[in-house]
Amino acid sequence: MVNPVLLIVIPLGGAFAIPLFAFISKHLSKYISMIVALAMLIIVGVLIPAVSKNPIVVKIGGFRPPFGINLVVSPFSLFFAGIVSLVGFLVSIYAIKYIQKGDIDKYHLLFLLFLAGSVGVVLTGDIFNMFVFFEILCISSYALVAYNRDKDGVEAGIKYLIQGSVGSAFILIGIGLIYGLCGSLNMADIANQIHSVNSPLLFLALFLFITGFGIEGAIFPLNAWLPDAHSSAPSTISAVLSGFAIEVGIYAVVRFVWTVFGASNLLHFLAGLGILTLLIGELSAFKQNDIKRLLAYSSIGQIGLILFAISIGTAESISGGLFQVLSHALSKALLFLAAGYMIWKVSSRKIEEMKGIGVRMPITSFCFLIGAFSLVGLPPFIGFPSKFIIIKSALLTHQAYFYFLVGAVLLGTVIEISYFFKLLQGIFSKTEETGIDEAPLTALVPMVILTLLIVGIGVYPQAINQFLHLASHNLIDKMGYIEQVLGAL
Amino acid sequence: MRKAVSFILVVIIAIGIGLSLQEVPFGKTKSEVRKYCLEKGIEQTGATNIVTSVVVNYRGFDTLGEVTVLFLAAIGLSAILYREKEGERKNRRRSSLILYTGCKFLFPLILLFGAYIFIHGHLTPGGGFQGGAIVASGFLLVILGSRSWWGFNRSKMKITESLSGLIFVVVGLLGLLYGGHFLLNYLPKGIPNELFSAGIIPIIYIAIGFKVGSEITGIIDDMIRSG
Amino acid sequence: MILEIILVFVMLIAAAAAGIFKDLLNAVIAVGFVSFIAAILFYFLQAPDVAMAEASIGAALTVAIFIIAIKKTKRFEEDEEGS
Amino acid sequence: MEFIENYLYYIASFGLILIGLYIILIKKNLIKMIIGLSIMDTGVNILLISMGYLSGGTAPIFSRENLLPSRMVDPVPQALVLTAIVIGLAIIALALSLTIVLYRHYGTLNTRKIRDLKW
Repeated sequence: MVNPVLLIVIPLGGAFAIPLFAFISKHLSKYISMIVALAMLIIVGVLIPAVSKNPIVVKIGGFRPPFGINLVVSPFSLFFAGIVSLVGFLVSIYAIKYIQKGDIDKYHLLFLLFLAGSVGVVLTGDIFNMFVFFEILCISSYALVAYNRDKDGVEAGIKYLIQGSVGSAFILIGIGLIYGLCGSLNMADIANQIHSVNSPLLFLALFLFITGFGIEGAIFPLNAWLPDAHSSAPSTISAVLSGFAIEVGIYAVVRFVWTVFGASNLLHFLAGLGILTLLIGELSAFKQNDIKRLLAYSSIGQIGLILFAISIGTAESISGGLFQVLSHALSKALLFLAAGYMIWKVSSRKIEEMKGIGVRMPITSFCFLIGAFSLVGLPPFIGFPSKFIIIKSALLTHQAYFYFLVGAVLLGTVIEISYFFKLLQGIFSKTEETGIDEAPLTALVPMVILTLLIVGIGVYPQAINQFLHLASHNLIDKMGYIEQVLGAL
Repeated sequence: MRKAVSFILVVIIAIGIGLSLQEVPFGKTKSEVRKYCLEKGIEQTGATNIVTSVVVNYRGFDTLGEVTVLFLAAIGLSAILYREKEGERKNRRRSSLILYTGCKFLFPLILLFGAYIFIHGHLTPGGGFQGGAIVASGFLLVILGSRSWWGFNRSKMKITESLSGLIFVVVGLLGLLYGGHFLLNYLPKGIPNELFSAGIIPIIYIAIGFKVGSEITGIIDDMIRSG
Repeated sequence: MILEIILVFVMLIAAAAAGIFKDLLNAVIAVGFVSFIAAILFYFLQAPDVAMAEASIGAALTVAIFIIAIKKTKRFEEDEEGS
Repeated sequence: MEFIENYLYYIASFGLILIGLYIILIKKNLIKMIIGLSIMDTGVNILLISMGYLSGGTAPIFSRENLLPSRMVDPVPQALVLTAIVIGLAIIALALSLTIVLYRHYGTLNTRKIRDLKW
């Protein structure tokens, strides 16, 4: 039996150790980050069977839950941790050759801490601890966005930083208010007491939490930073930012709305917000001629879809939303990784310059194609079952409001199809010979693995369906959560 | 226009907060956690400063994260300010003899004071963060007042940083090995109010003191060097 | 009590002044002053640990890094045109 | 008078938070915005500490005999604020370093003048 706390401690320890290894060789650090991410993936794999039976509550320091900090490893959080470590591992393989400029040991260190922060946010069961890990996630992404130190990157980094830190200050105010009202920081304990507290302050606190985490989760009015940050970061970082960082933000919002506050009357509002985010993202993506900005806006659209799916609020729609999280993480990571080497070879981010690259870099472009098809939701790729479940579950609610929103989802999909088609047409058009060749092996391996996963799960979605059902029931079952944490005396 | 909108927004938020804050009366904390920590604190952790026992033991995981945040900021800052050609230093005015002598005299005292603060973290107010910050301010004084350019070795500083971070992690992991809980206080608690008491708390706080001191010094040094 | 009222009042004025000053160096000193008074308030609120941290980190080191950054960039805020 | 006694620290903390927020929203100079962030952080810290205050309480340190646990202020918010102060320092340091690099690139700190850096 592995202790889940290792999932957080191993990357932290690896990050602390990297400066020591850097005295031997700076190039050692890239293998360390790969090995650490692999170790995390293995731990998640070992934990899955145990957690499927019964969620694990880890008491840090041996103090019982409301008094000490505890981690709650439920299927819902383990699902996110799995995505983080899977995408993190593949991206760290890709980064071996891709990151060449600057202090590479510092890049890998920041990357490991980024992973640690994401896993910490999803596993913790304590609101202040979540804030701390959220800060680790945010601060490492501010630094990583500006890693190239070029004009765009630094500008995007500081923009992101200022908006993000106002959000963190909001979260901290919310934590203060909650502590004043309930006298506790433990999520389960707060959830237990929150119904006895009836105060406008509670609403204010929830508003502050949604704003604060929504900035990282790129919910509509709060996503001004995202296109700049995702497009100017190094492609590996765009892949992880789009792949799981915004999903972790959504996780935090969902955790607060569902588990801590139990604010089910807010769900219609969140669903509407999700659809608004979806339409804004897809419409903005349609106008772009910068490949990474296009992908970044498309991430906003997908996040809107995920938020919508989870906010419908039935068990099936939540598992559809989680499926969409997985599908978005895999497809968007693949797209950004493939785009990374395309941009590298063409040395431009403009779509017009990408003409004919499909012939020069066949494997990369093929992977890009699969990623795009999957994102749009074509069978037999992973995007199809996820979108299908979402739409089916929305229609099953038999509410006119959701019918209307499903129409908006379909409209968004049509826009998505049209701009990806435009992009792919450019990539696969024929042009004259240029000196462009295929990406190196370290880049191809993660891309091919992602492609295989996309096709594999797309053909056989039952493989993860059961786990998703567990996860979604776990999210809905608030009383069960409280019992697991507080009952574990 | 923008000013007016922002002003109105801020005023609305202020009124909303003012109306709703009546729910939490000032000076009447009612937390269960508070009661538990204060009543069981000495018995469970052995530290007479309950804030320290909360920081290092009850909420030690937060502290691990917090140390990481500072580490992260130091690393991120040096990655951002990194320049291909290292350390071209401008001609800087040499400090006067009086300043130099004063710094030379004060520096060890400040270091001693900082060390006192973090070694006695579990007994008196203060601890790793405060002590580390005081140590860093001592180094700041040296940077400002020294006649020759930075008199300290950066790579030793990096080793200190990494090792103290690893000590924190390893102490926590030993708890996992020993009693099944990460950051378990597995060492004997000793008699409260004595220097050698409180189990792992002084060890972790000393490690934090070293780490915070070297990190903040590193941050200041990187910023000054960045040209 | 009266001392606390005066301190809070001065602190809020200092914070507003930090926003108004055109000379960034003055503004930073005002921020340091805010932190320093906050440290005194923490002491009144029976939080000596936090008071020490705020005094050494907020009032001293933050101001130091602000001043270094101002030295590396620009000391005066430019006049705002339009709004 | 009683009103002031009850609300003094809330006024202080929310005053600082709102002043900080206002500076961030209004000012176009980057260092000014970071100053606003720092003021906001201080305000949040005062809020957290005042949430755990007990009228007439003592500091949560058993430095003398005959100190009663029931008459001590809450140690938990103090621990949180220690964390928050250090995190604030980290964010400000990172923000200032980004500002320095930005100034190298653009030669100005005015967000209006920096191309499409608008919020």
